[in-house]
Amino acid sequence: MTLDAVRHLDTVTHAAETPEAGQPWKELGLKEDEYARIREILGRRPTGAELAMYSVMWSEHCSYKSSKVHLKQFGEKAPQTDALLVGIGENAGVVDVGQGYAVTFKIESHNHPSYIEPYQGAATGVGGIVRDILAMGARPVAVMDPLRFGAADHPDTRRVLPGIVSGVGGYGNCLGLPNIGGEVVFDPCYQGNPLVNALCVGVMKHEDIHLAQASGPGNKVILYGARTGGDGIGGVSVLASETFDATGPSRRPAVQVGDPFQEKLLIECTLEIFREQLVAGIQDLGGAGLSCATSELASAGSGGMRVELDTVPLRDATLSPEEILMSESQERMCAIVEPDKVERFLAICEKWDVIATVIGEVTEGSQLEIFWHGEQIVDVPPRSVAHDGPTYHRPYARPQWQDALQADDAGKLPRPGTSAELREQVLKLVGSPNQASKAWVTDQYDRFVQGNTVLAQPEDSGMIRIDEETDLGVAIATDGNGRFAKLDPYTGAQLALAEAYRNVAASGAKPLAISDCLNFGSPEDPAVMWQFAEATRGLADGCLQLGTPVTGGNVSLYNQTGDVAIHPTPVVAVLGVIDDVNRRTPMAFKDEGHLIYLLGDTREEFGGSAWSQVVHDHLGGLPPAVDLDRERLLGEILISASRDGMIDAAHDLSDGGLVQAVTESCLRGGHGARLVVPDGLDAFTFLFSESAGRAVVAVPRSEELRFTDMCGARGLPAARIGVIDGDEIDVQGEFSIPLGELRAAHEGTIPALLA
Amino acid sequence: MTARVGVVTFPGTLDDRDTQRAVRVAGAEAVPLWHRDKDLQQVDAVVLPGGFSYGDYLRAGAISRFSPVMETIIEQAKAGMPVLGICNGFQVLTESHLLPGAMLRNDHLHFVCRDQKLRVETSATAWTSQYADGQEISIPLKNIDGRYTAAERVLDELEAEGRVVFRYLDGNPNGSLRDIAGISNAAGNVVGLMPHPEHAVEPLIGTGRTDGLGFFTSVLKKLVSA
Amino acid sequence: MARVVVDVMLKPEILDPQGQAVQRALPRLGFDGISDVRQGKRFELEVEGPVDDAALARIREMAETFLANTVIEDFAVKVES
Amino acid sequence: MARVVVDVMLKPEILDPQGQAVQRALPRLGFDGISDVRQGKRFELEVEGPVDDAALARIREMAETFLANTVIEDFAVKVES
Ligand SMILES: Nc1ncnc2c1ncn2[C@@H]1O[C@H](COP(=O)(O)OP(=O)(O)O)[C@@H](O)[C@H]1O
Ligand SMILES: [Mg+2]
Repeated sequence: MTLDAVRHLDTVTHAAETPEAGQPWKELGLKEDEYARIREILGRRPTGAELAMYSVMWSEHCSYKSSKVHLKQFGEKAPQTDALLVGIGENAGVVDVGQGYAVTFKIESHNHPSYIEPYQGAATGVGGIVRDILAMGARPVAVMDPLRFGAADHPDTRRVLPGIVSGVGGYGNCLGLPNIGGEVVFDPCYQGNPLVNALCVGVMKHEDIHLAQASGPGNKVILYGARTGGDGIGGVSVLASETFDATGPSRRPAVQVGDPFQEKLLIECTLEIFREQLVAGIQDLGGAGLSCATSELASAGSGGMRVELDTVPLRDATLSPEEILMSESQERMCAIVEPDKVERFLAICEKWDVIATVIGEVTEGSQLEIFWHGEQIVDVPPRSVAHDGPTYHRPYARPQWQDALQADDAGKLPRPGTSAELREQVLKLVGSPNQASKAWVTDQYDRFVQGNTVLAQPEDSGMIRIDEETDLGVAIATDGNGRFAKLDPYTGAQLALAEAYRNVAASGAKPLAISDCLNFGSPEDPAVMWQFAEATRGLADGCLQLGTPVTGGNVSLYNQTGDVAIHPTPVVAVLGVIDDVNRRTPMAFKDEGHLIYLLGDTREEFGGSAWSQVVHDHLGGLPPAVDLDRERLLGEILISASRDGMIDAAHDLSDGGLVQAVTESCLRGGHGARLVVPDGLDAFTFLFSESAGRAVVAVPRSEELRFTDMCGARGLPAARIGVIDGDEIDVQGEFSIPLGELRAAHEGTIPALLA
Repeated sequence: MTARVGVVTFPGTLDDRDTQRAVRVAGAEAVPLWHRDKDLQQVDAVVLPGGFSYGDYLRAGAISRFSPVMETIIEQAKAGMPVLGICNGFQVLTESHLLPGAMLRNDHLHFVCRDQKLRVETSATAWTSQYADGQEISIPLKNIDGRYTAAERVLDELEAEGRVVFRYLDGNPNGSLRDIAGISNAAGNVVGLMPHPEHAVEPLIGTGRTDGLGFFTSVLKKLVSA
Repeated sequence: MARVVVDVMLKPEILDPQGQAVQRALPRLGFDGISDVRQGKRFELEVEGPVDDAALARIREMAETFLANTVIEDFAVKVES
Repeated sequence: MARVVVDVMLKPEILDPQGQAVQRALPRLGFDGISDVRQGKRFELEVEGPVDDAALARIREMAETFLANTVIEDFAVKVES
């Protein structure tokens, strides 16, 4: 659809005079009552530009209209904590990590664009979350990328996976942000809907926290960064046309091209601006572009703002005002600056070759007013755009099939009958795409840049030193298990939380807070809505119990092909602090003779397990039981043991169970293990069960007594299951597998699939 | 008086702060240099750090090479000042013709980040005197345009003159000709390499090895004894 | 054996950071009078057999589905004379 | 305003893994009969003023010193008709 350049400019006056003029609200995705509500708010019909703003800001993506009634629980059930300096509602939450430092982190999705244009979709996903973190006043210090793809051997995975991975790497590497972790999961349910979630973490001093608000009449509004272009404009083509055919125009996919070099300049420039304390408020431009930034800044401030849209630097001079307001061009920021600081602000931008323009100012009033060639085209209460979007109480219902799914118990699947079969299944498991080494992916990410990476993939969590003097550090892990969540979304969300929590604790850090990305199917399907409601309830309850507040996150809905939704996939990121990174606990078994202990209880739990998937292609039954008090105790033990030097390796147990964890620790350390099946367990359950709340640790003999005493006194089951020794994994009385054979199975799979 | 080592920041440079840290860990003073300034602030040596200057658009190092700071560095390098180019810095040095050859996209077409084993082929440069000839070290490697190439004649000349300074061991990570990881100019004051010594100077960080520290102590020794 | 060239360029409305970087560098190098630079890819294909309409149609399909992502790129197919 | 195109290709003796990767993928996608693929860069320059011999000479110099690295690449300058 082409833009009709001579179209009459729809000014506020014109809109007031032509109440009956037809408007394409439907084509822009608004419901009839939503359009009526806009007219009610304004007391007239909206102008084209106003309609553009409301339609993008009231979209599912920006307004959370289907999800916010459920997300409320994260605030209502928030645990008491002093750690949270800024909570949900800002660009990202901020956590106090001590010594005057604050950390901000958030996870977001870029699923749909990444399917259409894998490289750019993933790249701009990283770019967007980095700007969120920057906007809080923090220096971004690391990124992570939980990814999910269709079946590993599906031909389209060959297109999507390498594109997404090089997009994540191409952008993050070029920005100079170490990639310290993430996930790679394959499942046919993600075939047409890969999940690209991206996390960024940033560090600042308490006094450097910046908020997105525009106050102080007379303060200038400065747009800086890339020029605005015609990319990623969701529904603007609709607005630009006078007539609409019966079927409505097709929605152009919103794909943008990222420029990581520009973003790197934006980061350095912005940090220098922060250092000189030149901004009164700041906001990144992401979804909904200027519509979002201006309305949110004004709404969070005193309300009044006046913008001259003509001054926005353009890449394409033919853009209409509606298009400028809706453009999602990347690498842009918007700052509120006191008049006497503008000159210095612009000078710093010039130093970094960043284009910066004063586009307006904060006014006394309470309206957001936007002008185009001297004519007023927007006159709205900003809060009505940014915050008073619709709220839906969408119907939800436990799906009919849930009972049958849960009744299909994985415990009834045929188990290996002989030691030889057991051995074969171990090799199959550690070489299966989901359990195999992800080095093919992670070797494409710079994990060393900035010189502060203490731990990175494949360690349980990524750990970054944030103070060179005191060796203060933070650790983050992200986890999610769609198979568990499909079997039981409430428990599945808690298992994701528990796993990420356990990962952080295993590396020696104390978990403090979480961020989450909720990836689900269509909210218009009551079954999906039920999954969503259950997962958020599970997460909120879990966070309350673990004492880790939700600091922010993101919701991605409509991840489905036709009527078939992806598995409900809540992804949880847990942030922890470690006062001295020297006492971090790595996962590698590297000292022969050290004893291997299994912490926690092992039960016969195979529902949703990797074993059931790899060996039987089965999904059914119940996921492992969750005991968050036990998770907390396990965490405390792991942290104490690290602080007191009682362990020198730890690895959490999750998908694949014990044999997977021991294999990873052995391969990483280059040493084998001799294992003995503990009393009361059969070898199969010992090796493959996925009971939660467990970890393996390596204990030097000199520390054994102290360690077991501690576990005994605190009531945590600790079973001595073997010793680090030799160059094979030997399960007494069952089988042994040379490390070389394990390594070939574990490391060969992904490269072979993508070769 | 401590030696002053300049560390250049181009737009898009990433490892400048790490390199400054490495210089400090080695006991010298790190002096930040800005691409737009011709003035080198009386530094005794210069490091061009890694990163994606100008986004590596066009070709890695191609745009940075024309910056004002490079005018002076090219002049000073020819006059004997020690200059080290790491990764993107190496690419800038070849684009500036201070070192021969060129860098191409890795043969496997992917960015590669890994702990890389190298052999120090010669200790006779300003940046390697603290290593033994033939010493094996491991330092991080991370790049996508790291495939060193030059005409056969040039390669033969480099070999004959002992100017191949580092060679990849245990597998060539990018298809570089003759496993070349780093080279020097004829005088030995200008050295360029793809792997990152500045990421291997502290036991806790990165790979947990300090094999890269010798680069910085080498130049320090040379400057102090000069 | 004939050579067919496929040129792939970003669509005009799509940001071209590489072209921009080149353009911004030119004045500094003393080259003025270039008002815009776009950077794209050029594929040179050596075709076995005759380059008839059928072959060209196949190459166009290849460009459309593989060499270019038409969400963000345009392409042009030319037989090299 | 005239458009000048600069094509930059790796020299024939230099290994072109990008072109090779494309070529290897083609049969898998059902495209046969392409015996070689080389991938290079295409620059489209919008030139202000007339594209006379002097302008072309300047563009050739720009290609030689900047757009191409002649250690590894060849280039060709064409005025777009
Ligand atoms: N799943 C979630 N859990 C907690 N907070 C959420 C979640 N999804 C969104 N939020 C919060 O809602 C607010 C708006 O989200 P979003 O639109 O993604 O932020 P932004 O505009 O910065 O991109 C943010 O504060 C975000 O942290
Ligand atoms: Mg934001």
